[in-house]
Order: sequence, then C-alpha cells, then structure tokens
Amino acid sequence: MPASLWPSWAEMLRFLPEIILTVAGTLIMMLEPVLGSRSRRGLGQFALAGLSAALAAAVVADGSPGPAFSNMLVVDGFATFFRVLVLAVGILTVCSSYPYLNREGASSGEYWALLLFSITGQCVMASANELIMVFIGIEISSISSYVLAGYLRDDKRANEAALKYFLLGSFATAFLLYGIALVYGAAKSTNLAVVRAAVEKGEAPLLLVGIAAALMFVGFAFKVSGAPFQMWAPDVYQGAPAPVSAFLSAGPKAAAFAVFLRVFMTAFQGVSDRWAPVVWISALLSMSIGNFAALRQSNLKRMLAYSSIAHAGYVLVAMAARSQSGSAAVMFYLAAYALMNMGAFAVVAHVAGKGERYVEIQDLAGLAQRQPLTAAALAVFLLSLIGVPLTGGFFGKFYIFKAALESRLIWLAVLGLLNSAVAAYYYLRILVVMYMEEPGEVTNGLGPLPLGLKAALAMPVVGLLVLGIFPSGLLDYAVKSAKFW
Amino acid sequence: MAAASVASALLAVTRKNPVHSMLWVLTLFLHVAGIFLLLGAEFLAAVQVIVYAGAILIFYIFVVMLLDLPDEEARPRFGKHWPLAAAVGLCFAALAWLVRAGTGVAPAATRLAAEGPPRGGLSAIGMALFGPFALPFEMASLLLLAAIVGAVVLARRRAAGP
Amino acid sequence: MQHLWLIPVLPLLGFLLNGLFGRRLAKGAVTAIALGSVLLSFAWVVKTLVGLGALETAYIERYFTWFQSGDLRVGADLSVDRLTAVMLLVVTGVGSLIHIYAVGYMTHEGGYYRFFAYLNLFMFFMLVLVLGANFLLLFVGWEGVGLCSYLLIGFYFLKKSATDAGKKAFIVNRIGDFGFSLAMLLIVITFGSLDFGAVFPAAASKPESTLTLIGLLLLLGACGKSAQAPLYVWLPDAMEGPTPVSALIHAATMVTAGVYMVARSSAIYLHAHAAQEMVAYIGLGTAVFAATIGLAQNDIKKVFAYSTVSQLGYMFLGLGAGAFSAGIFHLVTHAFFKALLFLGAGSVIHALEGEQDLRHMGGLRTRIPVTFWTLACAWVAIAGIPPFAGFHSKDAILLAAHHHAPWMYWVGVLTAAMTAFYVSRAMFLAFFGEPRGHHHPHESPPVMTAPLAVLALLSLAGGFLDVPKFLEPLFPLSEGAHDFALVAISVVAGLAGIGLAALFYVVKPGLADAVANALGGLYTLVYNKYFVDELYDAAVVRPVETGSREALWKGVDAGLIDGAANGVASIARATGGLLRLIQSGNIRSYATWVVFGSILVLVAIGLVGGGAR
Amino acid sequence: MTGVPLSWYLILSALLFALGVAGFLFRRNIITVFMSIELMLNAVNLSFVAFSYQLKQVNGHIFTFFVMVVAAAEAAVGLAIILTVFKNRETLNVDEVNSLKN
Repeated sequence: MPASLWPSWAEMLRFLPEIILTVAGTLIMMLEPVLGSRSRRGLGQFALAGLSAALAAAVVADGSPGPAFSNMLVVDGFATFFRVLVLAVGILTVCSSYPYLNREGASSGEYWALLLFSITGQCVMASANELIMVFIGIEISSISSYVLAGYLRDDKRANEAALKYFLLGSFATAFLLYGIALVYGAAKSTNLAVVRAAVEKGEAPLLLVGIAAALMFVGFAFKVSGAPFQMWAPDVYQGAPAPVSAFLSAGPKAAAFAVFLRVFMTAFQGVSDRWAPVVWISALLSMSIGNFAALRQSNLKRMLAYSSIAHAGYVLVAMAARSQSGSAAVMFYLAAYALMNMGAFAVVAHVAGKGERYVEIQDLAGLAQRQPLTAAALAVFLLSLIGVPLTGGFFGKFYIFKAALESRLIWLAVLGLLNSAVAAYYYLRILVVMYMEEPGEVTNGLGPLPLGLKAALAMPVVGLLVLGIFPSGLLDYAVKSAKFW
Repeated sequence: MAAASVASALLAVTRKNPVHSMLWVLTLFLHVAGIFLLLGAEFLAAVQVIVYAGAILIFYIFVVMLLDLPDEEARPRFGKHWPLAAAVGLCFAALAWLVRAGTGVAPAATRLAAEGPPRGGLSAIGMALFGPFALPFEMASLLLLAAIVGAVVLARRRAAGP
Repeated sequence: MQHLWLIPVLPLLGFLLNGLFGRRLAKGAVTAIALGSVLLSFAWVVKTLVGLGALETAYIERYFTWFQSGDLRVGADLSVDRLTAVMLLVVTGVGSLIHIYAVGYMTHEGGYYRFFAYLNLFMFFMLVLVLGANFLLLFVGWEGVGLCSYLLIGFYFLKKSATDAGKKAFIVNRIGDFGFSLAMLLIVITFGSLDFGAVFPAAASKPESTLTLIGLLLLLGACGKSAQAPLYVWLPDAMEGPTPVSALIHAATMVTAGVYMVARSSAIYLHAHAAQEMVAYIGLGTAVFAATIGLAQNDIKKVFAYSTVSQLGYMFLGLGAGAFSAGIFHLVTHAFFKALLFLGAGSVIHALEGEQDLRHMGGLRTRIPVTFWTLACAWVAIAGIPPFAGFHSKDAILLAAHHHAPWMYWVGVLTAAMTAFYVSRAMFLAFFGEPRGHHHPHESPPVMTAPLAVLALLSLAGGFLDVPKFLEPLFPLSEGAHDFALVAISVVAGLAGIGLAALFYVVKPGLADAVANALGGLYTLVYNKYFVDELYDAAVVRPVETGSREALWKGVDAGLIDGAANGVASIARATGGLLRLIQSGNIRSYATWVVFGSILVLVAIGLVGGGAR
Repeated sequence: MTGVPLSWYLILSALLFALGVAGFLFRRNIITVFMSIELMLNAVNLSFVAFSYQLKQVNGHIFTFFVMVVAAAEAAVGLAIILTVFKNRETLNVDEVNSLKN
C-alpha cells in the first residue's frame, strides 16, 4: 500500500487525457440545461475541443512514460499510439455526427457526453496494465456504445442493433470475466506483469491458464469481431446510425485490439504456442467469411461491416506472427484502417439522407458526376481498402504479410493475399457504380456537403495519402513501441 | 446451500413465467450471498443482498410488470434449437470438471486453509478501495454515470428531445 | 543532378490540372496541357540521356527514404541504366505520338478532358514503373497503370460491355498482382532489401529453390500484366476502350511491363533455370495459341489484339531462351509497328464511322491512301520481311530459340507464318477487293495521319537501331552465330503466309470459306477462341455468382430448384447456406455460435495445446 | 464448512455459469435472457471470492465489487434498451427481433 493516498503529479499527467475527457463529458451534461437552444449547438464544438485537448495531453503524457496509480495503468509508446488513435477516431466521429444529428433532428448533449465517455473507456483500455482496468475500460466503452448504437430510439433498426449488441456483448463479457477469474486463481494476481512472470516460471497451473486464455480469447475476439464470434457486427453496423457504425468499427475495435495484443503478448506470452494456432484459424475464418459474405451484399453499410470483419482477419494475421514486427503491423494497419473506414462511413452518412433511406450500393450511381470531390474521397478510401499502393492500406497489408512471412506463416500469408484479391471485387463494384453509371434519383437530389463532413472526409484522405507516401514516421514509432517490457 | 443454489438456478432458467423466474433468481442470489459469508466475505455478502437482490432484481421485476404480456406465457418456452443448446450446456458442465481437474493439480489449492484470518472485512476492503484500487473505483463511478446517462437517453420520451 | 523526377512528374501535373480544372477549361487549353506535359517529358528524357552519356553503369538519384523498418530501407529512388533508357524513349516517344493522334480521334467524343487526364495519369505511372530503382516503386507503377487501364477501358461507360471488360481486366490483373506481391515479400525475406542494386548482385548466393519460387511468382505477375496464357483473356476484351488507349496501353507500353520486369530481374532468372524455362514455354505456347485464334477473327481490333498477345509471347520466348536483349528489342519494334497497326485501324474505324467488322470493309486502298500506305509499312514490319523492323527483332529471338532448343525455333517459324497470314488477311479484306458495306469513307485529319507517318518510318527503319548491342553491358549477347539458313527459313515462312493470304482473299476469294467449311469443327473452335472465355465463365464465375446469389438472396425453395439443376451451384449453395445459417439475424442462434466457437477454442487452447509443453 | 475444498466452490461456480449460458440459449423472453447474464456474472463472482479466500487476498473481493457495479450499470442500460425495443415492436420475444440478417 502506498505511503500516500494522493497520487503524484507525474501520475496525474499520465492520466490527464482521461481526466480531460471525463471533465468535458460531465461539463457538457451540466451545461446543456443551462444553455439556450442556440448555444446548445455549440456542444459539439465543445466535445471537439475536449478531444483535441485530450489528444494534446496524450502526446504530452508520452514524454513521461511509466506506470501510474499503483501499476493500474502504464503509459508507454503502445498506449500513446492507441490513445491518439482512438482520440483521432473520436474527432472524426464528432465531425461526421454533427451534421448527421442536425439532419435527423436528434442533436443533444447526451450524445456527445456518451461519445466522450466511450472514448475515455477506450483510452483506459489502451493503457491498462491490470485486468481490472481492462475490464472496467471495456465496460465503460461498451455500455456507452450500446446506447450510442440505439441512440435513434424511434428507429426500429437502431433498436434491434442496440439490443443485439447489448445482449451478445454482455454475454461475451461474461466469458472474458470468467477468464479473468481463472487467471486470478492461477496466477494469484491480475497484474499483467505478475501474471506473465507466474506463467513463464510455470508457477500457474497450465490447464487453468489454458482455459483462462481460451475464455479471454472468446471475449476479445468478440469485441474485435473476429470469427467465429463475428455475427453481431453486420447486424449492428447496419442498424446503428452511420456515424456510430463508423465509430464502432474503428474506436472500440482498435482499443480492443490494443488490449487483446497486450494481454496475449504479455500475460499469455508463456503459452503462446497454445493460442497461436487458434489465432491462425480465427484470422483465416474472419478473412474468408468477411470477404465472401461481402461479395453479394447490396446494402452499403452491411457490406462495409463484412469488410470490417475481413480486415479484423488481416490484423489477426499479424497477431498470429507473435513478433515485434507483427505487433507493429497491427498498430499501423489499425491506424490506416480506422481512417479509411471512418471516411467510407462518412460518405455513406452523407448519401443516406434523412432517416437513412438510401444505403444501397446502387444509390451511389453517378456520384462522380454530381459531387466529384466526394466521389474522389470515397475512391481513395476504397482503393486503400483494396490495398492499392500510395495509400495507407497498401503499406498496412504489406507489413502484415511481411511479418507473417518472417514468422514462417507462409500459408496464412498466401491465403490472406488471395483473400485480398477477392476483396477487390466488391470494392470495385462501388467504384463502377459511382464512376460509370448515370446519376440516379438519389445523387441528383443530394444536398451540398456540410462543413463537418467535409472535415470528416478531408482528414482521412490526407492521412491515408501521407501514410501511403511517407509511412516511415508512423511505422518507426510503431516498431519502437511494439515492445512490452 | 450449494445444492440449493443449483436447484434454484435450474428452476430460474426453466420457469415459464418471467416473474417466477425472477423469484428463483432472487433465491439464488440469497444463497450465493450465504456462500460469500462462508468464504469470509461479509461485505460482499451484504452488497450482494442489497444491490443484487434488493436493487437490481426489483428493477427487473418492475420492468416485467410494466411490460406484462399475457400472451407471452402461451408460447413454447424453448426455441427449436433446444437440443443443441442442451448439448452446449452439458459441454459447459464438462468445463466444470476441467476446472476441478485444473485446480486439483495445483499443489497449494487442494484444501482451503482453515486458520487464515478472514480478509473480506469491511476495513480491509475499504483500505484497498481507496488505496491501490482508487483508480478503478473512480472509473467505476464514470461507468455508472455513463449508464445513467444512457438509460435516460433511451428511456426518455421523444417530446423531451430538442 | 539530372532531375529525373521531372520525367514522371510532368504528366502528373498534366493529370492534376486537367483532372481538377479540365471541366472549366477550353478544349484548346486541355489539349495544350495534356500534349505539352508529355512532350516536355519526352524532351526531358532526351536531354537527360544526352547529359548522362554512355551510361555504362546505372545512374541513381535518391530523393528520400520512403520507409524504413528494421534493416529494410526503401527509398524513393529513381535510376536510369541502358534498359531504362530504351524503355523511357519508347514510352515517352510513342506515348507522345499517340497523344497527338488522340487529339484528332477524340475530338467528337464526350469527356474529352477526363480522357486526357487519365491518359496523363497513365504516363505518370508507366514512367514510375520504368524509372523505379526498387521493386516497390515498380509495384506502385504496376498497380497504377493497371488502374488507369481499367479506367480507360471503361471510358465508354454507357456501353455495358466496356464496363465488363474493365472489370475483367482488373480481376485478372489482381491474380497477377497476387503473384507479384508474394514474390516481393519473398524477396524482402530472402534478400532483406528491395533495391535492384542490392538484390540482383546477391542472387547468385541464394538457394536455387527460393529463386525459382520468386521467379515463378514474378512470372505469374508478368503473365497477368502482359496477357500471357492462361491470364491473357482480358486483353482482347480490353479493346472495348478507345483506339488510342488500345494502341498506347494494350499494345505499346503497359502490356510490355511484364517483359520489362522479367528482363529487369534477369539476374534472378539466370539462377533459376526452371523458372526461366517456364518463361520460354509460356511465351511459346501463348504465341502459337493466340496466333491461331487471330487467324479467324473478323473484328479488326480483335485481330490485332490476338496479334499483340502472340507477339508478347514472342518476347517471353526470347527472355526464356536467355536472349533478354532480343526480347527487349522486339518490345521496341513491336511498340512501333503495333501502335501503328492500332492507330491505323483506328483511322479506318474513324473513316467508316465506327465500323470494325472486316467483312464490311474492302477496297479502301484508294479511299484512304495515307492510312493504307502507313499501315502497309506496319504490315511488312510485323510479317518479318527484311530489312524492316520486325525482321531484325524476330530474327534475333528465333535464333536464340534455335540455340536454346531447335524445336522451339520451328514452332516459332510456324507462328511467324501464321502472323504474316492473319495480318495480310486483315489488310486484304480491308483494303483490297470490292467495297462491302455502304459507307462514304473519308481520310483522317493531319493531326492523326502525321503520327502514323512517323510510326511508319520507325517501323521501316527501326530494325537498324541495334538495341541488343546497346544493351550489351546488361545482357551479354548470346553467342549464336547468324545462321543464314535459319534466317532464310523464317523469311520464307513470312512470305508464305502473305502469299497464302493473297491466294485466299484476293486471287480466289471463295477459297477461304471453302477451307473453313472443310475444317468445320476446328474452324469453329478457333473462331470461338477455343471457348476459353466460356470455360472460365462456367468453371469459375458462374458457380461463384449463382452460388452466392442463390444462397444469400433467395429462399430455400428457389435455391433447391436451381441446385438440382446445377450440381456445381449446389456445392456453392451449401457453403453459402452455412453463411445464412450463421447470419440468421436471430440473437439466440448467434449466442449458440458464440458458445459453440468458445467450446472449440477451449478445447484447442485448454486441452490440445497441452501436449506442446 | 472449513474443510470444503476449493474445487467444490469452483465446480459450483462453473455449474452456475453453465446454467446461465443455457438460460441465454434456452429462453425466449428478452428479460429472462438478460437475467441469465446476471446469473453468469454471479457465478464468476463466486469464483473470485473462492480464489480470494484461498489466497488470503482482498483483491478478489474488490474485483467482485466492481463486477457488481458493472452488473448494476448493465441492468440500467439493458432494461432501457429493452424498453425502447418493446415500445417499437410490442414484443419481448428474442426470436422476433431478427429483421437485420444475411
């Protein structure tokens, strides 16, 4: 027990992003009733400011790495990377949600507050060093996400999405929790470093550790929508409001991968021979199910959902490599993936129109002629999702398969590359519809692009091109921080 | 008491009427609270009774009553996949034996030490909560805040919206 | 500094200007930007090459580190050696001519600025492909040209066949790219670098099995891009695009990227005999196969398309036989005469207002004389008549083939005869005899005929550019002596092909049909391109499409009926049915899957893995 | 009771967890399904407390405490979601909430 109950300033600094987010979220809740209806609109900007401040704080906190709060958290490069990533996802979500909520007439302070809370949870996940923090972080993130998915409470699809997400999510969390309980029993602690030491020294009963790893794998694989625990994702992404789907497919997923990676590369490092084959199979299943199911989708959101399952599969390929370059590839790919997926969903949010009536692929017909810049942005996202050079997606795939080959996962790399060849087909269909068909009713009636969406498109485009042309900076950082002690 | 817990759990998942299920779950929770007491976790036993049995279940029953559906009972209570589900349940029961086997090989785990002082007292938990576990404690409050906000957002009537 | 970066960046600027502002610019301005950027780029190539002088070794310019991970550093480096110099001149030179021609050809088409923007973008990627000093930059160009090709094929977006052709090109190329990317990753693992300068010198010290695997995978990539068997199916369909596109991308430049890449990787192939042998077999096989299909096509562009496939096969034969310089030599001369053939065909089509069927042409010799005489130059060049361009390069390849394996020479000669035959057939049908059809042909404007004339000159005299000699520092000349008999045989074969065509289509016009009838089934087989497209369709495309459609979209009843009718589809339906079973929308069945999956995971990690320690 | 082996508690916990899982799979009423999750969480709590007792630590108790907090939060949000579903669809049968599929 520490001599003083009051944490040091350095510890506070390391925790500053979360503090800022919490304060901002609470302030929004408190300000809303006070403000007039006019200034209530400014709450979105306030959330944006909070996120930006937290982003700055996360970068500052990187300057003083180390553990905080009795080893509950640890701020290292890995944590900073994912904190910055989820905060950036948050900023993009705010940008695309703002016009969306105005269009639906559903703008309210609670939305922003929940969004900020959810991101707080993800920041905690990114820096958690103790299973209790992992659990609480996941729960904060999830509970807010459940509500966000069903935020449009008069929309039947959104209700259903929220219910499915909630019931199945809680179900999976129970597995995760059971796994944690067994870890506690086996290793006598829930601190990742202690667990790792116990597992590697063989102090923990192997069978118990194996079962615990399996149960936690179920929980994490569910959160990252990896097969065979992916079924919820298409339904939820399709039913939830488009900006929320974008958020769910990027933020919670990235944070879940962060803890997934950290827990399995530290606590269960000692039994990695056991879990690696399972990750291998899960990666292959996710890629195949995602890509082949996406082939025949006509609903844009559902197609993107299946594609996100496939992309989770690619990331699992890198995880199966169990190496530093594999972990770095996970980080790089998730960053690129978050950008391209957020961007693609932002276009969907724009085209869908009030009440999300137009979410079929065919509704994009002739977009290139009516709004060439929007179409060009979507083209960049799709090319990046395909993995065409000069976009971030290309390098993401390149590093993943490079890491896989280095770890001698030759068949997985071959099957993964074949999968990404298949995937090109369904992304291409969107490009064809957009560029080679005459504008239809939907694209003709399309209003101008609101400012928020402009930002939500421009930032990922720039980001992806930078990652595609100058990937070094981010990759160096990822390689440097993909070490766990 | 363990047998009673299992029996009430079994009844809870097999009763037709949701309200009856609730009552069996209540029984279960009380039994679990008893087991907590046996394991020296007085504080948790109290919390179990107050929070689970008291607050959460009342909440459930309240909602069930609110949404009372007379025709719900007439339907078959199991889905058509129930043989599969039963098999799956059995597999998990098998897991139970695995866990036993797993602990069985652990050298120190065969028997509970009788002489150990009970550590689940109020003061110990209090010291831990505000000592090393201060951060999770604070984050838990955020979790509850998020839950409250979420529940309000979803349950409030449309007219209250802007 | 020679500022090599200017060479690709100039067309990129053209693309950006026309792509962003083209809609608001006057047509003249669009033309000036598009043409100007390419001509300037050509001028810069010439200036650079003059400035660099002899170029005995590669000249490299390093701009910045593109990325670095561990020991692997990949830079944005451009390099010029003699091989690059040849490619640069061909790409920018022929490219400029085709751009000029396109100004005339596209005047009356919609989307003028868009067309030129894509064309400039293509030039950018092609130049990156050629100039890149490592495999990754090569790959960037490689993917980029594929993308542009797809955009340009689908340019007539109202034609469904054009869109389909674009898709087909893209998908087939993805298969090739799969091979290329895997090869690239293997190179990284094996050599720890992607720089040409680091990989090739080290090739000798690596195990042959690895090199063979790399070589075969690179070959898969090359087969996709250069339309070699079995991935050639996209190229004939790609002729749906505008004719200048066919000439630039699908005859002169992009499709030769595979040849360039294999030649560039010669160090790997020289140490991987099985892979190199495979190159020769695929090249020869494709040459013969495509030539026979070309014999019976009636669409003038299809004839030239299969001819392109066949000539690319020749180049691969040369590469596979170890005569890399001969392959590149043929690449150069082929760029001249094939671009000319396509542009001439475009001029014919232009004159006949869109008519492409040879059976509806005829007697055009006097109506469009300039087109005829320039096309005639390409004709003698491709037929291998000395001393014109095709003769020299084809001869070099055939001699190398003879040195490698005499039977390959004889098959090659047979192909040469067929080549002469089908080109002559097209010429005779289009320009000789009585006019068929009721068009009023008109000669093309000078902006189109001038490039034809320049290319005609190159087709006639291009053979005297001694490319193999120029490339000697890179590829030592094979020692095969200039055997006069072998040369004579191939020339005679070419003449025989022309003579036979003259007999069939000029002297005794009825004979061709009689022969076709006599051959019956064989003719149908060839006429229908051996039904390869149908085979692919039935074996790959249809099962996948019907399978997933039935499974995912229709109810069980409709699926059952179709499944009973089609055995293959029912298998696909079963897999799709599994997906429907998983994705039923029912929460409890999802939960069941979660539990099911977790039991599997538990068994896998908790129990089975137990033996590992 | 002091002589009761730890494994007995763990078996009880696993059995309760399995019953929770079975309940989730068996039941059609959304609220009962949701309650099954609470059952599972309670089973996990039992494990935590049993381990904690054996290890003479307080950590397991703390964890259990947080699980209870989470259970309460989930109950609030979950029941709110169920309410909105019920308002829109007039049903509490999980099998009827399946419009999003394939």
